[in-house]
This record gives sequence, structure tokens and C-alpha cells, in this order.
Amino acid sequence: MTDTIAKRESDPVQSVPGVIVRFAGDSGDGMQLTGDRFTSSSALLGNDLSTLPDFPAEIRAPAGTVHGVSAFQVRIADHEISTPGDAADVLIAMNPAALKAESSKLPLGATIIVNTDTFDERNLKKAGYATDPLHDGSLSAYTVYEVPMSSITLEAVAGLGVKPRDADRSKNFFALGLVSWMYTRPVEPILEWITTRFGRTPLVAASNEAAFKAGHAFGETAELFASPVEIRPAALAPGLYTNITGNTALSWGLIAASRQSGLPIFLGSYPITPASDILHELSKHKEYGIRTFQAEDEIAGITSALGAAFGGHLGITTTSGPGVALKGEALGLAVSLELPLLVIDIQRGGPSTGLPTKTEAADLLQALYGRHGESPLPVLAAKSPSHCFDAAIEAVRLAVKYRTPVILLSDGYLANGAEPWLLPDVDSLPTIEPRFSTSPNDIDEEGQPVFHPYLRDPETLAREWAIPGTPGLMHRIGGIEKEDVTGNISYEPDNHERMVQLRAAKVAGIADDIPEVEVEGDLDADVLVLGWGSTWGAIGAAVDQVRATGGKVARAHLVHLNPLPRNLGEVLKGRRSVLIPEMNLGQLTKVIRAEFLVDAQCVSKVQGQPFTVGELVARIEHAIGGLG
Amino acid sequence: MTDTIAKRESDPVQSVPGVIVRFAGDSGDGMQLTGDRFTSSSALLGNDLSTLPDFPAEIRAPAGTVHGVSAFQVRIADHEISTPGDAADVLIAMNPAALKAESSKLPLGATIIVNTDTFDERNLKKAGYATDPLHDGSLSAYTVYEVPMSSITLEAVAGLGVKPRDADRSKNFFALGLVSWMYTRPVEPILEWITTRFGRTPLVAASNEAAFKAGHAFGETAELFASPVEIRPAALAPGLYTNITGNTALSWGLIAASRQSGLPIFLGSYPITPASDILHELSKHKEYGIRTFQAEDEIAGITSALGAAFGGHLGITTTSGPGVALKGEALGLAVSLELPLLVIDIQRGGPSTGLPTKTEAADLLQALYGRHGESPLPVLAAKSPSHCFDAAIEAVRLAVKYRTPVILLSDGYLANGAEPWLLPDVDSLPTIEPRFSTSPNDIDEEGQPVFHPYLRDPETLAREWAIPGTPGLMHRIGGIEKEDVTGNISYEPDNHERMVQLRAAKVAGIADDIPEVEVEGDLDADVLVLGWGSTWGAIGAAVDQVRATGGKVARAHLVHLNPLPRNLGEVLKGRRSVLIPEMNLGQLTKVIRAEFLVDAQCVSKVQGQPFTVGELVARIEHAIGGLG
Amino acid sequence: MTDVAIPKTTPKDWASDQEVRWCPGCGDYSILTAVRMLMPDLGVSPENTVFVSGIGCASRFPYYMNTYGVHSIHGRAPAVATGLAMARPDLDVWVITGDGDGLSIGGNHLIHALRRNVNVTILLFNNQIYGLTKGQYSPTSEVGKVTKSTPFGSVDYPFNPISLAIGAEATFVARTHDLDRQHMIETFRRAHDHKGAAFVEIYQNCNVFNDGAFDTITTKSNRGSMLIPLEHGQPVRFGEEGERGVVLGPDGRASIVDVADVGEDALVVHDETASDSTLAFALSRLAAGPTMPTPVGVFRAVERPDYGAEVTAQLETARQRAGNSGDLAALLRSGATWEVAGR
Amino acid sequence: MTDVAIPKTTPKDWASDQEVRWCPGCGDYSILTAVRMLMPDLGVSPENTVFVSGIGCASRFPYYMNTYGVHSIHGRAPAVATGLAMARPDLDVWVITGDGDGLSIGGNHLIHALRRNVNVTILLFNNQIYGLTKGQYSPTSEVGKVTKSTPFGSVDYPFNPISLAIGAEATFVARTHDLDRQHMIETFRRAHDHKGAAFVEIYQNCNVFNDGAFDTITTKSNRGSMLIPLEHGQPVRFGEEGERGVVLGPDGRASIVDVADVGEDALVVHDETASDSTLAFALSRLAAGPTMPTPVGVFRAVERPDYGAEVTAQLETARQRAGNSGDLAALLRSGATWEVAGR
Ligand SMILES: Cc1ncc(C[n+]2csc(CCOP(=O)(O)OP(=O)(O)O)c2C)c(N)n1
Ligand SMILES: Cc1ncc(C[n+]2csc(CCOP(=O)(O)OP(=O)(O)O)c2C)c(N)n1
Ligand code: SF4
Ligand code: SF4
Ligand SMILES: [Mg+2]
Ligand SMILES: [Mg+2]
Repeated sequence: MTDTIAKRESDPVQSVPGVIVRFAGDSGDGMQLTGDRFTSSSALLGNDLSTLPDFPAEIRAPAGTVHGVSAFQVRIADHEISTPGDAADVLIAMNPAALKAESSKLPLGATIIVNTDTFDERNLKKAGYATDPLHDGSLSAYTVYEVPMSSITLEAVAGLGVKPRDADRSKNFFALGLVSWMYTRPVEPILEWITTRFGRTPLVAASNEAAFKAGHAFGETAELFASPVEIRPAALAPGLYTNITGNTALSWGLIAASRQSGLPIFLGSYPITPASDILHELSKHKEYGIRTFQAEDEIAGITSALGAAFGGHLGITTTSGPGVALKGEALGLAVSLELPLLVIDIQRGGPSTGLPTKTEAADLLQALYGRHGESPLPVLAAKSPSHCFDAAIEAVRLAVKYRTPVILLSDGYLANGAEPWLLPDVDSLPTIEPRFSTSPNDIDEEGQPVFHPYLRDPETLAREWAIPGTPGLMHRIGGIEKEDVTGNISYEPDNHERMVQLRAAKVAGIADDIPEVEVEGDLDADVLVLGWGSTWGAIGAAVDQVRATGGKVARAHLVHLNPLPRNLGEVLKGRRSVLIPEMNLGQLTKVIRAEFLVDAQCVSKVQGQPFTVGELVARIEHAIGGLG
Repeated sequence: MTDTIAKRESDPVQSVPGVIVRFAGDSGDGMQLTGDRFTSSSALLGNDLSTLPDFPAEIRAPAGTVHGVSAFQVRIADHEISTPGDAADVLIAMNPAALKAESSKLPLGATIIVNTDTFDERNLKKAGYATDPLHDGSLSAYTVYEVPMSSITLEAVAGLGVKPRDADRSKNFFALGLVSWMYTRPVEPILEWITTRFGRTPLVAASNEAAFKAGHAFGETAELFASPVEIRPAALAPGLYTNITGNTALSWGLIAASRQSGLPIFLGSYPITPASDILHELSKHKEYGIRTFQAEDEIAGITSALGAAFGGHLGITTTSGPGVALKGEALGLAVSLELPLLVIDIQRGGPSTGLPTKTEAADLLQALYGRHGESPLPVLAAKSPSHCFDAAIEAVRLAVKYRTPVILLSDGYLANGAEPWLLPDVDSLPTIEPRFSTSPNDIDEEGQPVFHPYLRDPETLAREWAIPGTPGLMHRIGGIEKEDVTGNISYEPDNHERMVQLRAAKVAGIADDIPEVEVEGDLDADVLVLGWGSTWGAIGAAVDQVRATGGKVARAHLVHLNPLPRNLGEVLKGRRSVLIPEMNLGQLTKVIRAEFLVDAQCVSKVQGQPFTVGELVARIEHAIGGLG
Repeated sequence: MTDVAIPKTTPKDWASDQEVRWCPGCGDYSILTAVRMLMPDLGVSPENTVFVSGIGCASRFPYYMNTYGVHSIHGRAPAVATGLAMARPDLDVWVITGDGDGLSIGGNHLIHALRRNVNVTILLFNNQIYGLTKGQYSPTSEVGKVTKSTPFGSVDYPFNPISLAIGAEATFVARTHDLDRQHMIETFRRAHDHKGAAFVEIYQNCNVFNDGAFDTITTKSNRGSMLIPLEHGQPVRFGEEGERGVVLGPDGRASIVDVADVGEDALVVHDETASDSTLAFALSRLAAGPTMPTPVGVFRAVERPDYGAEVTAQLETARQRAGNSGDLAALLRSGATWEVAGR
Repeated sequence: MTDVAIPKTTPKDWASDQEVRWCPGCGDYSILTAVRMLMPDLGVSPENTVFVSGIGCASRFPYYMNTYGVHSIHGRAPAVATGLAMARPDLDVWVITGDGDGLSIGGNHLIHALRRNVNVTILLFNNQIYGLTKGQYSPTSEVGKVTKSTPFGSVDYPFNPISLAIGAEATFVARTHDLDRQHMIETFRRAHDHKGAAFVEIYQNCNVFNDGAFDTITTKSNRGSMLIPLEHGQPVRFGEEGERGVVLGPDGRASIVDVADVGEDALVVHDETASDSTLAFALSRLAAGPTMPTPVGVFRAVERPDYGAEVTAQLETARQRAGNSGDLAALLRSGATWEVAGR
């Protein structure tokens, strides 16, 4: 469906530059869906936007509890933005627990819309309220709108023949209707979507539609609210856009890389939050020649992908931190076999099971070093939801060109967060050449032509890749140390050292094949903020904000974490302060310090939540003031 | 058996300070056993000694091939030594392949004793000799003794009723007899040992005895050799000694730690070279209350040990690099559960299957970082075969005291190498207090006594440890993030950050509970050699040698690799050059550079072989000369 | 277990203070209730009871029991429990797992625990779906199942958990379901009382991602005609009036007949204690999935030495043989030693 | 496999240039010879053949075949092979594994490959010991076995690999041994020709660490009385003169009788194609270990869709349904899109 946004014919309304809305309710209240719809309709209006889903690990945690609250934050703007915003302007709280969990994060003066029907004694108690916050004055710093969402929804659907319990389930559509009215979002796309989505259960569709319309009407008629406001389309680069999450972009990037390389995708994966959606997405697209294999565990996920890679497919495995921890031994085998393989780690809160549905970026050192022996491999990290597309292609390019496993890092924030994406021209995507061997490449002692699987390209040090089915190139490879060139088993001391060094040199040499890191902001500033991964948006916004108020600061962001860009040492040299914001205790910081002997300092946040811009601004200004 | 060495009554013989003997032959030739016996009889004579077994991964690789050669090097001395020596003074080569594999490593002037019976055309060709080295002059730089060992052995056992093929199997005892004569080793202990070891097969015992005696007699009568020489007892510290390998010392250390803590050992392990011998040793000693469990895989090895630890046992798992790679996820769980657990990694050549029977020390970064999320744990490394005993006790002490998994690193060189060990006074071993919780430790909201498993000792930050069976202290723990103090599931952002930091602080705080690192040699030298693990012996010898020839150099050796000793920064400060010899590409070097921003340089060797003293001397002198 | 009198408890004593966090309507609730109701009857105490689980909705179970508990990592509960049960034969160790946890990632630990006959009681909550990760198919999902990871239907042939357990040398194998509390309680009791590894498959409804998967056989109205109760020593028959029964063919195959057609004497008599596991296996093949008449109850219950007890016995023997319980100084001197005299 | 004529080969064409590195006298040699002798008969070419193995003595096998080969990591060969066979249904994929590799660390991958019916031919070299790590007991070692890790005898009850495979829904299950080349060749041929996962247990002598483990049944002089050859459609009988046979009891249990006592008609007739796996299971229970009369040959050979083929068919269907073979630009536009006009 392609819509060109026509100016809506309606009364001229006041325009605001943007708003941050947060929907919060029980895990069963459909907040993710509500937020998602609000986002989509804003996307169609041409706003820039950024989302932050935030939900517990339980499927439907007990109703009314604070730990069971599921929230979805979306920021929409008429200008370019790169974060979902530090705190909401408007909170929709479906029950006391949601209010309890969320209200303390709100800035003073924020708007709160509550579903008063849920504010009974039982729910207040469950949420841990001793007194009713709607009446005890504790919310006096906010603008509170009390709306009996449940009962109006019930009324609205009365007559459709829906059971009262089912009717109550539509109250999120009431909320969506109300907020859509407040921000003059178009009605039709949502109604259409309801029809398609709930097509198989017409009663549910009808009920949701009625609730949505009731919410919209309530805004218009209740005279409770100020007039609706508008957020104009953002002045984005021209072209065709879609709203995309990191996991979808990553999946599509893999499909693109498959097309560009001619290698069919084999995905060996075991479900795990927040990576499962890539498995889901890829398994939908079999017409692209994609084989998805839900393996018995993570080890079978990676080893099956390695088997497929041996067979000439694009072997991929997707997982999160606990899965990577299980794949270490097989990754070592892939390093030793020197076959292309892509391992995608959608990081989440750790250690151990940790916080499965929350974001974190504490798997970097595991990605770099989580294997025995010297087993170097390239590591990359995506920086925004849509960048996952490019990062996937780049990771595949390196894996195939250099015959190496590659780890691509993303995280829960990117995976589930969404933003508008200017669709690339598919014909301008880079070509990836598998360059399979097709004939003997060497001469044996008796002068006969032979195939030596570990003969290398002198420039890239990539080895030859001959796939089964190729006549005359039969060969055996394995995890025991191999003789240089022939690949036969060898325990010879000098050969081992040579092979260890060749494998290291091959990966290190990739530095010549990747872009230099760019410095932005005040290029020669004393203070440089070095980032990696999903901190990109928040760092950018923070640097802009500091500079807007006169502070001098530079920033650089790494996509390639191993090897590092050739110019990075140069970029860091001579700065008074190098700050590295990380959602861990300082993992890139360790790498940078060791590599460049620069006194880089980590700005650490390990809360299962992305950095806010405010947090970073404070730390940057501190550093500029010579204090950090 | 305790022997006090009485001066032997024999003709006065010439005394030499020491000798390095290397036995080499087919994997089926019994070279390891021969070397071992020679070592033992030298131990009983009071020599200091050090051994280096060196064998292929195949059980009995094809006879006569160079890759199938199995060697055992032993150095015996009348003074303190710390390495098996850079190269052999005497090589016993049982066949052409052994000569081929070993002769290039010999210093000019070395002695070679060959079994001429094996030097036929077929064997020469198998070994890759175009001409017979015994006759083509290629060995002119060595003193070569040609002994028809097989045929003399055959003669010697004739009449015992042994089949010729079996008789030939005794030729290693001939060699042992000959070398025992050359170095005036006592005959009786070996004869006794033959009787015991081969008691169940009297024919084999008789045949080996006859061969041994024949070898001894051959030395005495053949007039081929110079007079035998003697190596006097070394002036070691007084006390009772035994000859011990690293793996045995480690096993005994664990038994000692079990005694000192009162915690019965539970070993969950999956066999892997070169760690299996610890499983074997511990499974012999059930009278110490030791449970050994040969698990279905490495993951079951560690998780069963963790289950036993929950039950109040001393949970241990032993493995090598590939096994640690599999244990990463479970280690993360142990970090999260905060239970004592000991993971022992006997490192071998990597990556992947690598060089299973060769030594390497390239698992340090995996030990430090091979898990997802922030999951810090203490890491220690043993430095000599006998030090494995102390290191095991220290590792258990930290694990129990701080309720944490600990990784103890050893390697193939320490594991199989042997040295004399002055037996410790068992009563002076440190006591380890498990301090189980036995009663409620907190008060709940209603003022009732409760047990909170994550209440911490304010000093050590160690949590409470209550074991099943304790009434009233029932509690549940798991890998999901836990609420501080109560241990209940919590997804709360601030709590997560607090827990991440508490776990980190607990491990970091151990620095206050470990000895400072000692500097030896020229304390204020410009050049400091920093070591870890099994490089200890070679570094010590190299530093001594450099200083003996007037070079100024200091050395320090780390046993604790995480946290690092408090004074290490001080020790490194102001050195012109910090050299870190490592059997990897610079793993500790990375850690030191990141931590102290010191331009430490790795002296790397990754050949599956330990450093020679000569290699280190060269690098140290280079550095002293301002060149490194 | 000790001889000391165990204080009487009520189901409430076995409930922890933690709020149960499953979806409303989930079958896990009724299993939890059954276990809590059973515990006071078992003559055991909370402090000597440990629940060990992996990861999944089912695996949250230990948090809700006022006993010791470990919520470990995905698939590893049988291994954790093996270590605990070996180290502490005095404890009652339960394993809670799911069809993904126990049969997919944890399949190997499960079959090894069964063959070793480790003294643990294993409850496998089979909902034929991955609940906690929001609905992918599992190793027990039927061919053709459409899930998030199989939008065009699964092509994986499923395990029959009962057959697998029997093939893995299990000594106790049973099946029950979440809609029959009394049957669950009796089955769990039998499993608990069994020395060695007891394996119980529980058909459990996941009302969010696989609702009604077992309705064809487990609902009150269908049970009579679709569940085949196994009773030791009794001919295997079922149906509202007991009108149907099971016979073994000449090739060992079990099949369903009308009793009227063959006569009661032709029916196979269930023998859960048969040393040969073929009968139990034959019965396990009757239903390829929970849409056909399905046996429930105890398929197999035979005696074989319990692993932890055997291991502990070896320790005792070694202690007696050694005549000491581990003299460290003697150990250090057990090899060849020599004295270096003082100077 | 293609229709193009495959050039004729000899066993030598299937031997790689690498020296075989097993111990002299190891049973692995004769298995290697059997495989090399069989290959020219199979109508396949070396370049379309892949041997995948784990780690262990047995797992060195691929190096010695002049085909494509992967010597992977311990226990993972079935998973590596699953990926390869799914991606490349045109290849002949063999898995070589040991009793440790395939049943201890790799047990889970094995049973999952079997249930999925992945098109691979699995040869499990069962020497009832860990060879490469120098002699620890394995999951098939008998109770009481003294090894390096069990100096006082093992207390682990072993797997019966045939029973386990049948319990895991295998479609082809067979047993052979290293002393009978012809039997090996015939068994491997059947396994190879089977569509889907074929599992073959090979009793293999490790003359260094477990010498003679199978002598009671496999030596020339014992074979006649101790091996029970399974032949499809034939009554199961054995003995030098065929004087003994196998009957099924009323409880399905298989037992050995003198044919003279019961008459030939009482013997069970082997049906490897029986849709119900009970008969194969019953036969697998006859011998608890290789010291009792032991069935060899094909226990079970039934048809079920092969996994790789099913997966590939779904791709084809999707391509046809989509009417394109993956238009990337269309994919990128498949969600809601909007145009931002140029300024
Ligand atoms: C190592 C690892 N891999 C994957 C996951 C993600 N995961 C959690 S539960 C689960 C499967 C749950 O299914 P099941 O065992 O059937 O339990 P249920 O939720 O249905 O009760 C998966 C794949 C994980 N937590 N850890
Ligand atoms: C991850 C890992 N764990 C352990 C080992 C050590 N290992 C190598 S082979 C082997 C077992 C071999 O036994 P089996 O599979 O029966 O093969 P066999 O040698 O008897 O042919 C073990 C434990 C390893 N290489 N990798
Ligand atoms: S997802 Fe299914 S199994 Fe999990 S708690 Fe909800 S209903 Fe139960
Ligand atoms: S150890 Fe045993 S199985 Fe391995 S090669 Fe030697 S004889 Fe064969
Ligand atoms: Mg499930
Ligand atoms: Mg074996």
C-alpha cells in the first residue's frame, strides 16, 4: 500500500513540532499493538518518528500488578529525530499499576490520561497505592484527564453481541481513537487495518472498530480536551519511506545480501527473545529461496548453518546473548574452517537469563573473545533500526569475501524500535562475489594438478572455497590444526604459529576494506564522544543539544568493532577527554584503552533501558567543563 | 614408599651438574612410560628435575611416521631448575622417524643413541630420508651411538617363551636400562616397579626385566660408551619430596581444599585431553567422600556441579578450552546465582580442536570475558606443576568465601610435566569457612523473621548461602535478574544496575584479599618481565641467565589474573619496557594495557610448545639494549 | 528422608509468597494446585524438597513453591538436578520442564537422566508449543502446525515423549493431563514414590498460543471415550461403558477393538512392572497425537538401582576398604617419596 | 542425484591420499574398507558425496575418503549434516560418529535428526568406550565396567542404541559388526538407499582400550549361535542349524526358543516395514548387551517424507504462489509506505 499524503481537509488546527506519547497498561491490554498502530498512522502522515516498546518477560503477567505493566513509547515529530525521547509528554495509563510504574518518569506538566474505571480499591492496592492518586493530590503537577474508558467502550459495543469480558478487551482501541483525535491522525488506515487483522473474527473487528470510533468521538465531543493539534510532515530526504523495526530491517538486509551474493539463505536458529522475530520474518519469505530451520538448540542452529555454508549457502544463525554463549565452540570451528557464517546477536539484559525483554549492549567482549584459543573474527554493530539493513549486508560482504564467521550485534532497543526508512534503490546495493573454486588451483609433488583448500588470495588472505558437487575438488576440512595451503592435519609447531598468524592477519587486514570512521560536530573539540551500537541516536541528539548551547564537542560512531577503522587512533589522539557511552560497564572502553593507550572513560548505563539524551548531555557538559 | 637416599657404594664416578635426556619413538613404543621411569628413579636419587612429554593426538599413530613420533624430555640436575631444558643433551631415537623429528632440535655436539635395527629401507622412506643418515655423514656434528636394541632385546628374552612380536615391545626397557647405566640410576626401584605394574602378566614382566638388565649390561660391557657419570642430589630445601605432575597436584589440591572447607567434592566432568587425568585421579579417591560424575557433555558437567553446589557440596568441573566454550552460558548462571563453583581449564592448542595434546595459553580472554552480559568472576593461573596444588586451594578459598564461580587455568605443559615437590604440612593449610546460613537473617514488612538469600556480608559482599535441608530457609534462586537482598525476580531498572555493580564490586574487592605481586631480580630495572601461568619456569631461568651475564632485569609473575593485585600498577610504572611472554598473541598484554595504559609488549609463541630459555633471554637482552 | 516425624502441613504451607505470573486461564495453574495439594500427603518436608527447572512458562513453577528451588537455564534442569540428587540423596528433587525445555534443547540431559535412573521426579508440561517465546512450534507439535516460525506449517515429525522415554531405558513413565486434578495427584504421587528417575508427561493447555490442543481427549465430555486409563494387572479397556479395549497383534502392535467383538479375555492385561519394556512401548504407540484415543496413567514402573544411591554406596565401600575417611597426609605420601636432609 | 551417467569407480578412487592413523588392529579399518568397497556400487560420484563426523577415533573417517568431508566438533555431526542435507538435497550425506560422540555429547542432535528424518546415513561406530581420550566408559558400556574414570566399576545403565533410535521415531534402524565385511556392505547399502535418516549401529572392536568386547557374538566361531539375522518376511531364527528362534509373548516381549519346541509357525515373522515400531522395538530388547544372542540386520525400514525434500518443496510452493522468485524491491514496499516529495 503506497499512500502519498494529501493535505487533510479539515479545520485548520494548531501545529506543534512533535510529541512523545506513552501507552501503558497490563501485558494483556494490547499496549504494544496500540502503540504500533499510532506509530503507523503517524508514519503515513510523513512524520519522523522513533519508538520504544518496553514490556515484561511474562506473556500476560497478572493483571493489575506493577511488574506486569507493558508500555510503548512513541515520539513523532515534524523534524528529524533520532531517539524516542527521554520522557513522555502524554501518558495513557490504563490502570493504577500503569500509573504507578510510569508517573515517576514523567516531566512535570505532562499530560496523563487515565482509565478511571480501573481505579477501584482492589486495583489500587495491587498497584501498591495506599490512597487514590486521582484524589490525594499527588498528581497535582500534571494535567490529568479522567476518562471512564472501559464503560464507554462497553456502551459503544453494546448491541454487537459481544460478551462483556470480550468487549472490555477493545478498550485499547478506545484509547487509540482518543489519542488519534488529539493529534489529528487519519482514521481510515486504522479502520482498514482492523478489518484486515481481525478479518477472521468479525465480532472482534466490529468491537474494536466501535471502540476506536467511540474514543475518537469522545475527544471531539467531551470538551474535556483542548483542541486537537497537528504535527506536520518532517522535512525528510525525498523518496519512498516505510516504517521499520530493527529486526525487520535486519531480515530484509539478509535477503538483500542473499540476492547480491547469489547465495541462498540458510537460517539455523533457536527461538529466543528478542531475536525470534528475525526467524519469524525470514520463514515467511520462502519465495526468496530461504530455508529456515528451527533447530533443537543454539548449537544445532549454528552448526547446521555451518553445514549449509560448507554446501555453498549463506549460513546464518540468529540469537541473543545466552545463545552466543552456547555457540562459542562452534564459532571456533568456523574460524578454523574459514567458512562464511553470520552470527547475529540481538543483545538483551544479562548476565544469564537476566532481563530477556530489556535492552543492553554487554556482549561485545563475548563477541570479541568468547572462544578458546586465538580465534579472531570480525564484529560489527548496527546503530539504528533502519541501519540494521545496511549492517546485515556489510556483515555478509565481509563473511563471504574473507571466508570468515562474522558477528553482527544489535540489541532489544533496535530490534523492536521503529523509525521511518527511506527505501534504498535495490540496484545500487553492493555486489558480493562468492568466487567458488571450480578447478584445481595448485600442483602436487608429482606435478599433478590438485585442489588445496587453504591456498589463499594473497591480498585478502581469504582461502579457496570449493563446494560439494564440484568435480575433482573433493577435500576434507576440520577443526584440528591444518597444514598451510593443503589443509591436511598438521601438529607441526611452526605451521601452527603460521596458521594462527594468518588467521589473525586476515581479520586484521579487513581494516583496509572498511570506511574510516567519520568525526562529526566540532572536529577539533577537546571532548570526543565515541559510540557504538544503538547509542547512536541518543549521542547524536545529545551532541546537537550541547553544541546548540555553545559547547564544543566532537563525536564518532563505530560500526566496525573488529577490526577497528584505520584512522581511529588518529581521531582519538590529543583529545582531552574521550567519552564512550555504553550500555555495559565499559567494554568498548577496554578495547580502546588497550589498543590506543588513550585514557577513554566509559559513560555507563546498565538499566535495561537506552540512554536518555539528558543523561548524555549532562556527562558531556561535565567533560567539557574539565570535570570528567 | 619412603626412601632416604644413601650414598651408593660403587666406584667413584665422574659427576656432572645435570643432563637433558629425550626419549623418542613411535606412539606405541612406550616412550612416555620410559621417560617417566627414568624421571622417577632420578627423583629418588634426590635430583631436581623437570619433564616435558610431547606426543601426538592419535592413540597409536602409524608406526614409523614422523607425525606419529612420541617424545619425552627430562632434565635432571644437582641444582634447582625450573624448566625441562631448551634442547636435549642426549637423544634416544628408537627409529628413523624419531631421529628425523628430533635431530634438528639438538644442539651441535649432542649425543644420539639410535636403535639401528629399525634403520631399514622401508622405515627410512617412511620417515622421509632419501639416504641413511647414519651413513651419509649428515650427523657428523653429533656423537652417534648405534645400538641394535631390538635384536639384543630379542636375544635377552629368548627362552622366556615370549612371542617375537611381544618381545620387541620390551625394547624401550632396553633403552631405559642403557640410559640408567649411563647416568648411574639405581636399578632396584625400576625392577620393583616392573614387578608391580606388570604383575598380572608375568611374561611381560619377565620380558621387560630381561630387556632392562640387558640394556644396563650392554652399557657396562660394550665399551662403546664413556664411563658412566653421576648427577648428585640437588641441594633442595630439606623435607619429604615426591615427584608430581600438574594434574596430580591439582587433584590433590582439590582434595586438600575439600578437607579444609569440610565441603565434599562433587566433580562433574566430561573427558577431554589434557584434563581427563584429573577426573581419573579424583575418581580413584572415593574414600575422601569424592563424587565424580562423568557427565554426558561439558554442559551437564558444569550444571551438575552447580546443582551439587546448591546442595552444599564443593562443585567442580574440569575441562579444556573447547569445554569452557560450551560452559559459558552455565557460568553466567553461576555468576547470577552467586554460588561457589570451580571451573578448571587445562589449556591446549586452539582454536577449535586445534592441537589437543600440545600446550598453549590462549584461553585467558575467554576466561575473563567468554560470557554474555556483565558476568565478572575471579580467574587464577597455576605457574608450575607443583603450584597447581596451591592454586587449587586458593581458587576454592575465593569461590567459597565470595560465593562465586572461579576459573583456574593450567595448561598441557603443567598438566603432564613433573617436578619434585616438597610436601606441605597438611596442618598448616588455610582453613576455608563455608559459613552456611542456619537461621533467618532479616525481618519482613510485617516484622516476621525471614531469610533473604541475597543479603550480603558488608565487607566481602558475599551473599548468604543456605542449603536444602535447613528448616525455615527455603528460597528460590534463578538466572533472571534478582531484587537486591530478597532475590525475588525484578525487572526494575535501578535494581538491575545495582546488582550489576554489586557483582562487579564483589569480584573487584577480592583484590584486598590476595597477596601483592612480588618483584624479583633487579627491582628497579628498566625492563620488567611480567608473566602468568606456565611461563614461570622459563622466565625465571631466563632472567637468572641475563642477570648472570650482567643484564639488569626485573620480573613479576601473576597468579591472580582477575582481579589483579593491588600493587601491580605501581610495579609497572616507570619501566622503559614491560615484556609479557605469552603462549598466545598477547592476551594478558591486552588486559594490562587497558588497565594501566602502559605500553606493555607481548613476547608471543604459539607453537604448541613452551618457551625455551634461550628464546626469552634473546628478547630480554634485546629489550635491555633498548630495542624492544 | 529421615525417620524423624515430619510436621503435618497443608497445601498453603507449600505455597511461596510470590505472585503467580502465568496468563489467566493457563493450564499451569491446575498443575500447581495439584502439586501443592499432594505435598502434605507425601510425608516430606518443604526444607528437604527442591524444585529444579529450566526456562519457559512451565519453568517458573519453582518460584511458587515454598521449598528450595533453582530456576536454572534452558534445557539444563535434568543435569542440575542430577548433580543435586547425587550429592544429596537425602533430598526430594523434582524437575519441572516444558516440551521445548525438556525435549528440544534439553533432550540429551533428559534421556541421560532417565537411563542413569537418577532419583528425580520429572514433570514435563507438554503444551505442544513454546509459550514463553510467544508461540513457535515444539518437538511435540504435530506435522503441519502453523506457528510464528512455521507460517506454512511445520514439516517436523514430532517425538512421542512416552516412547522416547521408554527407548531411553526409563524405569517410570506416566502420562496425565491438566484437566483432571485427581488423576494428576495420583500420578505425581506414584512418580514421587518411585526410587529412581520418574518421568511424567502432562498434557497442558496453553490458552494463549495453542488453545484447545488437547480438548479432543481431555475435556470432561470427551474423556470417557478418548482416554485409555492404564491400570496395573487389569485388561486395558475404555469407553463410557468400557466397551472398547486394546489387543496386541502377532507383531506386537497394540490396537483398539470393540470388546464385544473379541471378548474381554483377548484384551491385553497391563503390566507396568514387566521387565521387558515392549508392552509399555506398544501402548505408547496407540496414539500418535492427542486427537486419537490416548492411554493415560502409568505405562511402566520397574525397579532398578538408583544412581545417587549407587554412587554413594561406592563411597562407603571405598571408605571401609581404605579404613580411613581420607587422610590427606597419607595421600600426599602415596607415591614414591624421598627425604632431603637439612644442611 | 542426477540422471547423468556416473563414471564407474573402483574402491581405490574413493580412498584419499591421507595415511590412515588408527591403531594397528583397530576395527575401524575394516569398516573403512567396507565403505570404500561399497561406494562404486552405489551409483554415486565422489564429488556429490560428503562425509561429516564429530570427534573421536571413528570421526577421523572422512579424512580417508576421497570425497568432500567435514571433521566437525564433538557430537555435532548430525546437526552439521542436517544443515548440509537441507541446503543440498542433491548430495549424499553420511554421518560418522562414535558411541561417545553420537550418544553422549551428541545424543540430542542424533535423536532430532532421526525424528525429522533428515536424509543422512548415520554410521555409529560403537566400541563401548572412549577411544581417542584413552579409555573412559561410554553410554553404551556395561554396568560394572572398570575404566580410567570408573576404577570401581561404572554404575551407569547403558543405552541400547537401537531401542533409543526406535523411540526417537527413526525410519531406518540396523545393526552390523566389523568382523563381517559382507554384512556391513549390505547393511550400509540398504542404509544409503533409504530416503530419510538411516541409523546403523556397528559393533566395532577397540583393541587398545576395550579389546574383545564383542567377541562373544561376533567372532567366526560364535556368530552362528550368537547372532540373530533379521530378514524381512522371514521367521526370525538362528543357530548353526537354524535350531533356535524368536517368539513374541502375549505381552509383546520377544524371547528365544528352540524351534523344535514350538514349531516354526510359532516364530515371529520379521516385518521391517511395519508402520507400528513395536516389533522392531521388541526385537531390540532381545539382547541387553553383546554377550547374549543379538539381532543384526535391518530392524526397521519405513517410508516417511524426507525433511530436506519437504523443506525444499515448501520453497517451491512459495515461489509458485508468489509468482516471483523473490523481488527485493517488492519486499521493501510490502509494508505501508509513503512518499516524501522533493523540495
Ligand atoms: C539458551 C536459551 N535459548 C533460548 C531461550 C529462549 N526460550 C525461553 S523458554 C523457550 C521455550 C519454551 O518452551 P517450553 O519449554 O515448551 O515451555 P513453555 O513456555 O511452553 O512452558 C525458549 C526457546 C532461552 N531462554 N535460553
Ligand atoms: C567439546 C569436546 N569435549 C570433549 C572432547 C574430548 N573427546 C574427544 S573424542 C571423545 C570421545 C570419543 O569417544 P567415541 O565417540 O566413542 O569415539 P571413539 O574414539 O571411541 O571412536 C572425547 C570425550 C572434545 N574433543 N571436545
Ligand atoms: S503463554 Fe501459554 S503456557 Fe505460557 S503462561 Fe501463557 S497460557 Fe500458560
Ligand atoms: S584407540 Fe581404539 S578405537 Fe581408537 S584407533 Fe585405537 S584401537 Fe581404534
Ligand atoms: Mg511448551
Ligand atoms: Mg567409542
